[in-house]
Amino acid sequence: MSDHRPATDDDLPALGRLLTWVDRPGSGTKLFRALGGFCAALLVIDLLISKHGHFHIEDVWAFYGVYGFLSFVCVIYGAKTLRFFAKRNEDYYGAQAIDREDYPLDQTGVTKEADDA
Amino acid sequence: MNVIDLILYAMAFPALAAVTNGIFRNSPNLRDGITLALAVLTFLIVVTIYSITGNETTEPVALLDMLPGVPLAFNVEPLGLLFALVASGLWVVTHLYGIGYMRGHHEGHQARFFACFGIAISSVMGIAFASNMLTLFLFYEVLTLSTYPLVAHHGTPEAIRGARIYLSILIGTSIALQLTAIVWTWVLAGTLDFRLGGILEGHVAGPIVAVLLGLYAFGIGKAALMPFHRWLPAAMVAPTPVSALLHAVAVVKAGVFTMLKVGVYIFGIDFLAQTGASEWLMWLAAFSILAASIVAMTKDNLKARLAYSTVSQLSYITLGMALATSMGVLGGGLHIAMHALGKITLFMCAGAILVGAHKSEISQMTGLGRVMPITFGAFLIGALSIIGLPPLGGSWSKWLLIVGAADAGQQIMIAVLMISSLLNIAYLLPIVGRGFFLSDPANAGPVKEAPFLCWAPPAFTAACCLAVFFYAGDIVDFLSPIAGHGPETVAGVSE
Amino acid sequence: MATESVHDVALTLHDQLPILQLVVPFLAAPLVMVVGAGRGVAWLIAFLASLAAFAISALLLAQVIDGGFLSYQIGGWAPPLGIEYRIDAVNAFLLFLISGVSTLVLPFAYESVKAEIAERNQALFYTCYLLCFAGLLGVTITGDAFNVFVFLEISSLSTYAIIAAGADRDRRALTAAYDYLVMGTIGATFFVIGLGLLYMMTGTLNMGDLADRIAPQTDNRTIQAAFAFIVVGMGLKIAIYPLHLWLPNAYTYAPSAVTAFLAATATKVAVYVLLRFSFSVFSPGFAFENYTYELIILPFAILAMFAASFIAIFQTDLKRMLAYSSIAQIGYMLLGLSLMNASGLAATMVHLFNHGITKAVLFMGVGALTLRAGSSFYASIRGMGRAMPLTAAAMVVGGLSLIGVPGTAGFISKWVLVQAAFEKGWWPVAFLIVLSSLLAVVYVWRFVETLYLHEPARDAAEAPLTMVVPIWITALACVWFGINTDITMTAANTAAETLLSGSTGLAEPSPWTSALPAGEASH
Amino acid sequence: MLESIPTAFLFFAMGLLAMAVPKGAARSALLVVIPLIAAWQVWTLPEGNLAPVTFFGLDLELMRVDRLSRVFGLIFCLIAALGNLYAWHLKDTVQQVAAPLYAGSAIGAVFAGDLVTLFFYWEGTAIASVFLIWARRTLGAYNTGLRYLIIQVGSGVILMAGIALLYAETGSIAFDRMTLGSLGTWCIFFAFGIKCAFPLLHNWLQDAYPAATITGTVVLSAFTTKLAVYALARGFAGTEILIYIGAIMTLFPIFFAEIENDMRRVLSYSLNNQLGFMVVGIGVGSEMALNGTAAHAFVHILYKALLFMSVGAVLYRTGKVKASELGGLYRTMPLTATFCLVGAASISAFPLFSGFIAKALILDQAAAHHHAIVWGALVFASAGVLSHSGIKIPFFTFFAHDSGMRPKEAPTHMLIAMGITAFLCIFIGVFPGTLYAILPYEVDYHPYTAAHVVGQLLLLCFALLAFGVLYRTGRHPAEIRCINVDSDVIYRKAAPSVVHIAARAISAIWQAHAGFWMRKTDLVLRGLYASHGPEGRMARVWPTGAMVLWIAILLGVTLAVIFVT
Repeated sequence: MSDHRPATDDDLPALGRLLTWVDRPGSGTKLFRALGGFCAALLVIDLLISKHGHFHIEDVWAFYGVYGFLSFVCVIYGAKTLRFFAKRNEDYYGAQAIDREDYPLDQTGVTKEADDA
Repeated sequence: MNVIDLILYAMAFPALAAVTNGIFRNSPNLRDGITLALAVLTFLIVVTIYSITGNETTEPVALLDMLPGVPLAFNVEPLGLLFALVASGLWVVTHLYGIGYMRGHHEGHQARFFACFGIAISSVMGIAFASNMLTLFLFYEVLTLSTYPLVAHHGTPEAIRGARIYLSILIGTSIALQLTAIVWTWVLAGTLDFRLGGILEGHVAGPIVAVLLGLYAFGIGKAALMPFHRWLPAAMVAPTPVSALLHAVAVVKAGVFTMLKVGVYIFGIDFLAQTGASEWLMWLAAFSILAASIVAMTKDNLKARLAYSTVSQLSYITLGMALATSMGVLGGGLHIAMHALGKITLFMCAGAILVGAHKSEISQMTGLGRVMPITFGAFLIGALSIIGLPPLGGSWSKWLLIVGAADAGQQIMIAVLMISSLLNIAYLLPIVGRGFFLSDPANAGPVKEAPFLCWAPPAFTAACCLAVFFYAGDIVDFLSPIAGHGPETVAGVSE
Repeated sequence: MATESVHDVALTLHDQLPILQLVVPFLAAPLVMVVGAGRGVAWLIAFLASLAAFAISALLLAQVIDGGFLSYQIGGWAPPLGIEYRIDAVNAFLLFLISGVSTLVLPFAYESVKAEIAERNQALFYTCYLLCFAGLLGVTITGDAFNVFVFLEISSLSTYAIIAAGADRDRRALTAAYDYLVMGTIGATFFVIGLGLLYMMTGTLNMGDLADRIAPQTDNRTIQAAFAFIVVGMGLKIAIYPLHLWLPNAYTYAPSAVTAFLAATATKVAVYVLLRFSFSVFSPGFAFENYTYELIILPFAILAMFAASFIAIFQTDLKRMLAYSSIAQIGYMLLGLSLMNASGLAATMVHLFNHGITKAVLFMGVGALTLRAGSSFYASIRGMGRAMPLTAAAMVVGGLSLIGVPGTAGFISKWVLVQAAFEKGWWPVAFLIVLSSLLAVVYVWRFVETLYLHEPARDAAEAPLTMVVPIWITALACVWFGINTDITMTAANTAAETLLSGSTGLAEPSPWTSALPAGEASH
Repeated sequence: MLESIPTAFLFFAMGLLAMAVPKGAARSALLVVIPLIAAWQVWTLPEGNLAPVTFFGLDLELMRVDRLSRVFGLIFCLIAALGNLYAWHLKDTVQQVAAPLYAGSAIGAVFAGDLVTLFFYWEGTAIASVFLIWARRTLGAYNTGLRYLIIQVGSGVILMAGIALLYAETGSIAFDRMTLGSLGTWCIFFAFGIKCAFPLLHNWLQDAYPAATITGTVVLSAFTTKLAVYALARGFAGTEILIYIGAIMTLFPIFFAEIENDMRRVLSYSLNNQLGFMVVGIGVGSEMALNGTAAHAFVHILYKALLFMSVGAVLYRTGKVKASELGGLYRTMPLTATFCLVGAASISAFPLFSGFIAKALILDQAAAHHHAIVWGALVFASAGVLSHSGIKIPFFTFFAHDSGMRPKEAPTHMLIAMGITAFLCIFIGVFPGTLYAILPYEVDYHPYTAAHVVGQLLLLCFALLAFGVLYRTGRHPAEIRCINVDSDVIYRKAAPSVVHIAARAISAIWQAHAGFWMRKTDLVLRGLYASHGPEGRMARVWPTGAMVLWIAILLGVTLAVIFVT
């Protein structure tokens, strides 16, 4: 396996190093706030533009925002309900199903690296 | 040379092979060489007949009177010629394979084996070119008897038991039922000649037609219609070349060929369609198709599985006849050729696996595909053809049968054919899938095929399965007279 | 068509053929006795006599095969005063069979008799054999009812003797011969009682005359009783099912050559007599009207087909098995007879012949096996197919013919019989026929498997050529007559027509001929 | 010269060549170059029936080129090249032969002008593709492959039955617009529906695609279902029932995708959901709606492949594909992560990405034809897409909690393949005119109106916001090791049980029956042996007196019969 190398951030590729910003404490909150700000801006713009949707409701202010937010919440709670009914162990279909087996490592690049190391 | 002489040669050469095998029984190379030459010669003769007659139906030539008014007579008609071409062509291939197999597997009594083989082929030629039912029946029985020693070849208690079942069902049904049917036909119609459109119309009516058809259908035990199918799995104790040629091509095809002959030339499809006499047979064939497929799935022995698959596939042809439409009959006729090529491939592969890896059970063949890639590749192609998938020959016959069923308005038969295709997948492709894509330490190792003569013939027939996909139209044009229309109007025009 | 024979003394040898048919074997018999010192000579004389008889019978058959008859008056005395030999398709066909089988059996007998019969008895044996042969020919050829009885007794008495000849090998042959003697005598007595009753009522013994005189008085109780006696008496000689009890032992313990000869001929001759009396002496209508055949012969025939076959299946001795199979096959012949139509009679006739040659092959084969293996028990002939490939192969052919596989003589018989049943509309009977032939598959296949699919019980050489050649000639005949039926079916059909037309021309055609639906049927 | 060769044959030739060329760069290059040649061929072919063949008495059209088939043919060729580039490292003959045969069959089917040809290629896709699953060479994949094959061939035989029925009815095998009504057309519709993963017929997709090899899934994702979409568009455009079928298809997979642990299965559900949009477009059936379907198929093939490629690259480097085991991989695989994000943005239909300009056509048409509820469902589904494909895939694979794994960046050829695909996603998004130009019908639509852009951004950003809220409050469903039963429980659990029970019942009945008759037969045989055997009374040597008695009896009976009658 290739993981568990004592990797310092310096070993990472440049782009990876740049992206580690998101894992810094507080970055998440910053991102969330930025998103909030962007949303607010969008709401403002929504007020300003003229709309000619096929349905009247499309032209209501913030319709898409509300619809999107509620949809997402719906999806999450719907999925949670579904999980309540549909969830099974990974060996539900017995030993001869792919759910339980690992991907054969000899078909991946993993073993090759292990050999190199 | 005229046709009757050629027909006699086509029957005489295989019989001659029996003689030469007896004479040269102690010099294998000479013996097998002569047989091969005779096999090739037989095939060439049948080809010559084809080049002379095309798909014309020739006048029967009577040799002598078997019974007053019923001569021993022969003629050429498309269905029989197709059957003869397939059987004699595949004899060449199987003989080569047989040499490889019998030597590779160190079988005893090879001379006797090849001699009986010759007689069997000779009688197949007789069946193919018979111009009346009695002549056909004569050779039908000779075929049964000449293949009996082949089934009992090993002489073990198991082989004797299998051979006993083989003989008792084939002889039993043919004498008890088929003979009765033939005599009855003779009494009713006053002739036994094969005539397009049948000979019974006007001589018989009502439920008797169905009864008579039943006597024929069950009496032709070689067609392995349930419940008289048990002989076919029982015959699997025979050496594989026997299973390959005889139980994929010669014997079983003689059965369904006879079935088609009876349907087309004794009853006549129009007569069957009018009277609806074959309706029950259609349902029985459908049942046979599905039931045998399901049984096949439960068999772990490869040859047993193939045997049940054959039972199922033979009923396709019976079904084609029982549908009593031109398309059905054409589909049945075409399926004789297509199934022959596909199934012989499968059987030869089974034999190659036995010779090369000494495995007969499917569960032991896991991972063998990588050791025997050509064998398993050929098996895959054969299997796909049996299933009826493009671009292999089997897809056309299935297409015609389905169109035939649609013409007859039998939607349930379409469903049966569809389900059967899926069942075919379920019992044929796991062999390939396991062979190629799973591994078993017991079967690991470098590529090691069976001897050349064991794997080359199935590879060749597999290639033929592919080739006939592109020539199926020609075969159907060739067969078209039996469906009662000219060659140009065959598949393009619906009924 | 028929050669109407001249009433004057015949001038050419050709015209003397009917009497020569009998005289040759009859003269040869004492000759054998006289020169009996060297057995080779005895055999040779017997063989030549038989060969000559065969040639004569062939010539006779050729003359009548398409219909008509030959009439020969002994010493120029015209019937009904003199004894008449009357040859039509029916008996010419049978003469051909008897002399043919004899001619084939004799070469076979050469080695077989040497092995089975003490040397001092051999000349006597051939004498008796020839007497039996001549007797059978005589029964067949004669047109005089009492003459039939005389010849029957000649053949029977000599038969008892040649069966008893088996005692050199197995003492039980004596009991068997004794049983047969008792039974045969009862049968003959019944027959002669029947004749006596007829004579009482008609005052004649010539068959043609009998027919003429019986016709107007068929309601007469005495005549009816005569019919019953004759049927039962002959039934015993035929071995109709419950009257068959003498047959298995007689066939089993007799010397091989005798069994082969008798099985192929003796019962057939008895069937012939029954046919002749039922149709030519009594009119076809007589038997038809009083249901004897339908109610008595038919059920017993069917019973024989099954019961005897079952017994055959379970036998452990091949020879005895074949004996029971014969009883079953007689069932077929009687069945054809009881159908009372042209096809049925043709079936009986053709089966007489076909079964004759079939059984000849098989019993000769058994003889050859016995010669090499010591007995015909399955246990001792195991695996002999490898040691004696030629004999065994011929037996397989015979077996196939017994089953009635197409391409063999037996098939033709079965075909015509089933056809007859269908024509009569008795399809259940047709079905029973094919069903019972499945039983034949079982017992035939039992010995085929015994011969081939077991390790040989002993080392043995192939049978001598003098056996193999006749066996194979007969086997090939089985095949030939299965494929080419010019001779057999023509003869059988002519014979059937002849029989159905009543008393062979001397009398007016019977009114029944036209009344019977099958009377016109001829292909 | 290239004109006279049906495009499919190029691929078949490629498959055969691949067998001949030794493994390695030469073979891989071949597999990339020939699809590009084919793409060029498709691009330059004139419209019309280019390869008519009379075969088996049937008039077959092997190459019917028109605008609809061209756009599908083009994208199929393109994705074949990209998929093979992605699979450059492969040294597996099975996959390298199967993939071209599969792609060739799909392309052949697209250009099929008649139903029989369509059927042959239809079955071709089924057979060739199963090898991409079996090539994983595990027991699970083997079993899945068999199931997949049976369903796919099942679709094929139903199609064949439908064609036969239609042929018997009309005498024509032309592949043109059909009207549902007769049994034949329903069969054909149903056959298309199976491949198109209609609700309840869909589960083969989620069953099979995660079971395939890394590269196999990429190839699989492109062809089969889009072929079905093409077939529906060709045969059943404007069939109203499709609108509702499509709407349901867009909805239910969302929920499954959300809770599914296997990333490739998440993508399979997502694929199913995207198909729904296309099916709605077909159902609406207007020229613009069909344009939308074609465009959506085109872009969807690209971004779905891109997503499968990125997840596949992760699988290739880590051997893992389950959300519960992944996370934090952006550190060492930043490029893959970026490409994944591009794919996610495309599928979520962010402006400037390809999904935006295609999906809009369909939504617009659904609204224009006043299917209000359907339109609402589609908008809802658009937000739903974001939840799994837009967020779940990239977030839980590359970000979220750190799995601790530090795999190497994806191999170069994979990066190139992903890069090109990502570029196309953006390019089409930015220059929609290029795609609109090749659509089946004239396009008069401008996606980048202020209202549309803002509306879409509002929808997506507020959905994102909702995710932020729920995730930060711990209400987002956790990634846990589990599976979820779907309709596959019917054929993987229930059907086998029923069959098993039935088989046992039948076997028991059979045994009892056979046993009964065997005993009867045995009894009869024993009886026969007792009476007819060598020692039986029938075969025994009887004393002479008994025989005489029989004679007397028979004589008596005979006399009686004669006298009585």
